[in-house]
Amino acid sequence: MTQQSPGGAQSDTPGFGPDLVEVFGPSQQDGGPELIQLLTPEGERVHHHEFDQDFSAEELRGFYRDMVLTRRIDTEATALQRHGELGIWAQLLGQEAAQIGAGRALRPQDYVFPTYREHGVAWCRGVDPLRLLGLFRGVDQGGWDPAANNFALYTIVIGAQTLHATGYAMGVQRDGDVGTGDPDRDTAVVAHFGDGASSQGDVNEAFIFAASYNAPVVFFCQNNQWAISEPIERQSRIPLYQRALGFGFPGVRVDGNDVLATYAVTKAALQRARDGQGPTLVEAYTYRMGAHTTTDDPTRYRLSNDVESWKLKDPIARVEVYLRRNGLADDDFLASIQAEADELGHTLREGCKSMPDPQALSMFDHVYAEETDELRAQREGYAAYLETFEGSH
Amino acid sequence: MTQQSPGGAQSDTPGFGPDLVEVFGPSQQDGGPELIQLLTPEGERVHHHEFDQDFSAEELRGFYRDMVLTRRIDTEATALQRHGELGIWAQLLGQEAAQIGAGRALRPQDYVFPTYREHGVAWCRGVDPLRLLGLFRGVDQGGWDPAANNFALYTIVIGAQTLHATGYAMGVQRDGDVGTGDPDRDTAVVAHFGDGASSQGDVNEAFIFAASYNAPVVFFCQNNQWAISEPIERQSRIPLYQRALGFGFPGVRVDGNDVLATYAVTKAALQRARDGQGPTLVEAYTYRMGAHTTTDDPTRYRLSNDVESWKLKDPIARVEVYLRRNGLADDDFLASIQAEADELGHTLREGCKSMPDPQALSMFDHVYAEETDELRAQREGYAAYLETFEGSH
Amino acid sequence: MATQKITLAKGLNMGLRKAMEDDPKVLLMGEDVGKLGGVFRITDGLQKDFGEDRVIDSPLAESGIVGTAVGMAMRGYRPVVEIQFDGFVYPAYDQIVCQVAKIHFRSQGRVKMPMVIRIPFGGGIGAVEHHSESPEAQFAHTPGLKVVACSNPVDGYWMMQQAIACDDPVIFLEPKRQYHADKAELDESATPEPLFTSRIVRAGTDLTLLAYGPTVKTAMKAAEAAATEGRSIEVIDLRTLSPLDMAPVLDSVRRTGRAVVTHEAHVNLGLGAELSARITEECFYSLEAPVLRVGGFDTPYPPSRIEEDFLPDLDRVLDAVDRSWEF
Amino acid sequence: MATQKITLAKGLNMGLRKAMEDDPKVLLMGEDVGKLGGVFRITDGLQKDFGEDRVIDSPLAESGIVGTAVGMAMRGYRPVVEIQFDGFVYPAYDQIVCQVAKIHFRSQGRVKMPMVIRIPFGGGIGAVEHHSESPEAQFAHTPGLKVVACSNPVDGYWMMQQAIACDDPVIFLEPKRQYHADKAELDESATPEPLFTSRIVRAGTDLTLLAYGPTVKTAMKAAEAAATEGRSIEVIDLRTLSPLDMAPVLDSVRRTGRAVVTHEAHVNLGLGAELSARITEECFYSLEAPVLRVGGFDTPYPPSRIEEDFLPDLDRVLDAVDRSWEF
Ligand SMILES: Cc1ncc(C[n+]2csc(CCOP(=O)(O)OP(=O)(O)O)c2C)c(N)n1
Ligand SMILES: Cc1ncc(C[n+]2csc(CCOP(=O)(O)OP(=O)(O)O)c2C)c(N)n1
Ligand SMILES: [Mg+2]
Ligand SMILES: [Mg+2]
Repeated sequence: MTQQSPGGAQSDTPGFGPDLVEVFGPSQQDGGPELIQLLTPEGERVHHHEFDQDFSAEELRGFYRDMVLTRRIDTEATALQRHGELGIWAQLLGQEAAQIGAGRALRPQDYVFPTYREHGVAWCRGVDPLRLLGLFRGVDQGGWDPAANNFALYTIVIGAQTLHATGYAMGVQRDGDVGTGDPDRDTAVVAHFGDGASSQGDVNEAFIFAASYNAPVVFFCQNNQWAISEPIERQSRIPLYQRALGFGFPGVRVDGNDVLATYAVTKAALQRARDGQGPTLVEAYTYRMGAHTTTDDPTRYRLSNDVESWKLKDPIARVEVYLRRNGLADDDFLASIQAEADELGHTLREGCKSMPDPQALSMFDHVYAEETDELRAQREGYAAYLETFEGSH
Repeated sequence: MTQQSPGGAQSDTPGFGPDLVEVFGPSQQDGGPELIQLLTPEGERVHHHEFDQDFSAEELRGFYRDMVLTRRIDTEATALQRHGELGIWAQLLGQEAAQIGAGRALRPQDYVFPTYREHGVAWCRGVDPLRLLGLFRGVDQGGWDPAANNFALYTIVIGAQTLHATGYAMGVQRDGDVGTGDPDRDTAVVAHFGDGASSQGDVNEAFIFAASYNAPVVFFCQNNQWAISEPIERQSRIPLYQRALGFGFPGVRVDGNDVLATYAVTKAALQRARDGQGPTLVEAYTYRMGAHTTTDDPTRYRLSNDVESWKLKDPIARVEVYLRRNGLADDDFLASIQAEADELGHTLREGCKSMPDPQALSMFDHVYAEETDELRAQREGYAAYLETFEGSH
Repeated sequence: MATQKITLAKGLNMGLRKAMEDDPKVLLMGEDVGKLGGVFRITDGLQKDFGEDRVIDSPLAESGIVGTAVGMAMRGYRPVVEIQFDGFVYPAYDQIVCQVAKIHFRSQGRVKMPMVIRIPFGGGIGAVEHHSESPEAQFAHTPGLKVVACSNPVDGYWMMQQAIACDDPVIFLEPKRQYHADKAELDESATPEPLFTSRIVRAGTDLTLLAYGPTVKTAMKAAEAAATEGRSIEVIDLRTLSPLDMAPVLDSVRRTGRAVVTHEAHVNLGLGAELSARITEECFYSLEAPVLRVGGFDTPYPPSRIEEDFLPDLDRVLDAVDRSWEF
Repeated sequence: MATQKITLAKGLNMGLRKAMEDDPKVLLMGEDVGKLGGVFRITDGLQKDFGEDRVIDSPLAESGIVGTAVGMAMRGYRPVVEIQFDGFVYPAYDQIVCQVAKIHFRSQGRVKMPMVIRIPFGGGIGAVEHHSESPEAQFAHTPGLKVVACSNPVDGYWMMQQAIACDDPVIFLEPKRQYHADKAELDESATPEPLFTSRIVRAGTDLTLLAYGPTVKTAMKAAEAAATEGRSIEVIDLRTLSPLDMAPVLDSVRRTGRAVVTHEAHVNLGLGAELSARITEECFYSLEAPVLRVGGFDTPYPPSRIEEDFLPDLDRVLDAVDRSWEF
């Protein structure tokens, strides 16, 4: 093996100071000492010197509800895919806290650029989950109106949307919607992306543009440890949040399975952006409990042991323990959420199955805002062709 | 103006720690406290706790000679462009120390991937400067054999070559040519690029690949403060060498107008690579004294004051002062170098003017290693066409 | 309003200025477009007059430029981005073909993408590698993009404004060799033809010669030269490459029976291929000869000392005209 | 050696394995090509047998993959890179067209670039956006690249080895819909035809039907269906898209007088345009009808529920055959 392991044998060449790998050590299973946490896997409320905050019972129950419902969307969709109703599904199992924490921290005027797995954020934005299913069913490429919820369409080319978010944030600056002090006006933009995506040129260029213009954008990276079959170590040999330091803006690592911490940290990062203090990188340290998508087979590349140990850090379980232990939720409450989830599941199932296929000719629609004669002729030609079949049937 | 200046008004949102901008301050004219220097602009030898080393009189005179001759190549080429002998010329005026320091630190087996301005490094590698002129004259796209001097062709698409260097270094690893301890075998690769290029996705991806595979590559960035008309502040709001920290490998800033420091730092970075300790970013802090190229007009975008203040830091003058003051060079020596430079200038002038134009049909050569019938037919068709003119003349 | 004599560079500059005056949402972005006014000075003076927020010098990253422009368009701006030279558009290629071209379609028309991507293109300026290319075919092959090429100062002025006003993304190709070459009379009070139309720039009866951007001038010269030999050539400046405006082309070929296409891009899979296929399909029984193509050879752009051999010129166009005749 | 029945996926896998056994300089690189064996399992088992140094899982950056492969090739390796899906090749576009394609030319033949860029391409698998595209025309338009497309398991086996052995960069297109579709008999002791040749896969006398990659199967079915109506169609599997192997095509069209081209890529400026232009130029007096093209429409690839309407199918090919007849 020709590769040298980082932090290997020291030579006696003059020093460059220690590598960052040595300073921080390689990424650790437990997220390392820098992991910001407010609620432990055991459901214990812990305090943090900078990001601590109080949560009302209602807020806590709200987080719980959102996570349970989001998980139900995910399980339902997975089942629908198994039954042939969806072509594919990108599961979020295990990432509910990261997404609900990030989603709940938003204000209405903020704008979100998701990747393809942000079903929980979509939920928080009020996007009808059936619309998410439409994309994976193949009836459209995103059936929601981005402007209705300030939630852009899913982006499948990994990393591309981080530049869109940065540009949008530059637009926000030009509109004067940063640093006015008006909480209903000052606007932040969020770019979601994965640990794998962090290697794309686009993501790093987004860091550069955002830093250069001090754009009001929060880069929210869900480090779920995997990019399909590749572990995070292939993308970065130091904790990912530190990437931001190289571009001159702050990065933090938060326990992405802790909805409280994710909420608090994201909220603070968003406020920084709205105040005109520029970009922040938030690394939500979490784990992809399921397969990459329903067509993936993770047994080929990872140990079930790892998955087991992450099960103990389940984002929902810890909130449930906390709620119960502190008398903030009783059986009735939990049952009511379950009922709501069942109801949602049912709606999704029925809605999905009855989702009509698009018309063949719709593929000629919206290629341009101002249609061309060329394409109109192509549509008409194909329409006439299709009619020859109608006739013959 | 909607942009907020970095490090502006503090909000009372919970802390992310200070921005790096606040830690290090923005880029400073004098390079800041982190600038590694062994020879001051005034020609005083200073010491550095990590990168200090002794230089023999011969070495010092060698540096001087290389810089003077390199500058002469540059002035000659600039003049040739003015006289219409070159289409364009990318001047290195002011960057001689950065290039000679970096070039002299190489061992024969090392491999260099230049951008389009590394005439000094080419000189150190033994590339005939006339070959450099050929490219700018438009007779070829790089007339030297990369394998002959382990010096790749110039790359004009900025940043692209940093990935080539990284891949080459991965090849070196696979050949087992790192960390053997054999000084004639262990191999480092250097990627040259500019401050502007540091914003390209490719350069950042090169950082990622190099870190991920711990490849034996030195990223050598000549921060000459300008990317055509754009100042360095547009590309990075913190000192550029710190970019490396975000990727988990060391970065250093060296006085790029100090040939001794550049040499010492580059040598150490190369040795790190050869030893199998992975990549390093060296930022050579310098200044583009001339125009971007001979077609550029810098008076449109920068102050002559800045240029004047950098004149005081001339890379050649300080070595000359040092040599003289310490009795390491006398008038005869300096005169002999001048004579050599005149001779070189003459050779270049004559060589350039008599450089033949390529044959028109040569454009069909080397498109492929294994020529296609298609292209052969195209060549033959054009040859036949050209012959119809020969006949008519 | 009085007319004035302007170069193509000036026409483009005036067109940009007018568009910025008319619509505060128009932004310019690119490398060196600010203080320097662009390496070709097409944005000269605009940052001074419209400020740094509207004329934005960007970090040196083409994907970043186009990608952030996508976000600005989503926020309601109309970004006009400059790619410094044709050969440097490729780092932005992914953003252009996967995002810019598709977002309107992807969103079922909910998100518009009114962006102009200006590209100085073509050769003949004695430059080094990557500064003389003609990438139009690749963009024209991509549904969702519109592609136009101007050939003269007056078109530069009007087409720029029309492209900026268009709600679709437009790849705007500027023949850099012509920037400062010829002057033409501009009447700012005139009514321009629509953007996506081709134009007969010289009427003729014996052969249809199709050109765009830098080759329009060559085509006109060829027509003049042919006229001295008694051949009447109709020259069409295509102006729009996607969509193609086939009506005047087909009408012309039906009259003349012969067609030659010339462009600087490589012949193989260049616009000439598409034009040949369409013309042959539509005018099969009118054609006296196959459509002939005169373009850049299928080699990388060569060193500048032999670029004039690579580029189609008067003689090669006339040679094709002759060959068409001989069929 | 005994023959065996294999799928296209298996043929490619065996071809890669053979090439790696034959030449220790052959390296594979891409996303998930290691333990996972690629999302389509084309590199299945290769990392296990050849080690992590030769089968390299890369960071998620296509420009990085191709750009580092350039450097490896310069160091004497023969990198074979996998682009996970057609629609993800664009971040690497700049490295491919400005570097991979041009380094041999730029260096006057001093630096070879023996690289294979494997791209699973085409649609029909019910996937989401960017997973079903056909980017071949853009690469075929670029001098310096060679472009091939395989259509069956046996070609997959041989063409892969030949592409790796070729000293030029080869864009290797694999019709992903066929990966696990049909099996064919492979005889490893056979002598394959040269890489850059087209092949008549069904002889006929009345019309020449040109196809490659995924449409070869459609073309064969169309020929069968036409045969029941008494029409004899000659089907040519192009196999090589750049260079084109025109000799068998022209010979065929001279015999049949009619040609139809079918591919999944957009019709506008697709390979069909170039084939039409060349065939018309070379066979002008043999043609009974213009060359007709059946391809993907000039729209972005649509949602998968209607992708079969976008893709050329048996009926649309037969319709073009009919239209050719009616001319
Ligand atoms: C440019 C590009 N290359 C490759 C792919 C194929 N692909 C889809 S998801 C994925 C892994 C992404 O990993 P990560 O960014 O960590 O996100 P996650 O899936 O874990 O949420 C890959 C390689 C793609 N979508 N886009
Ligand atoms: C991809 C790409 N975009 C744009 C250009 C045009 N260009 C050539 S040099 C240059 C500035 C580069 O600045 P820097 O990297 O600082 O290097 P320097 O010229 O200062 O040595 C630009 C924009 C290019 N060559 N390549
Ligand atoms: Mg991941
Ligand atoms: Mg610079």
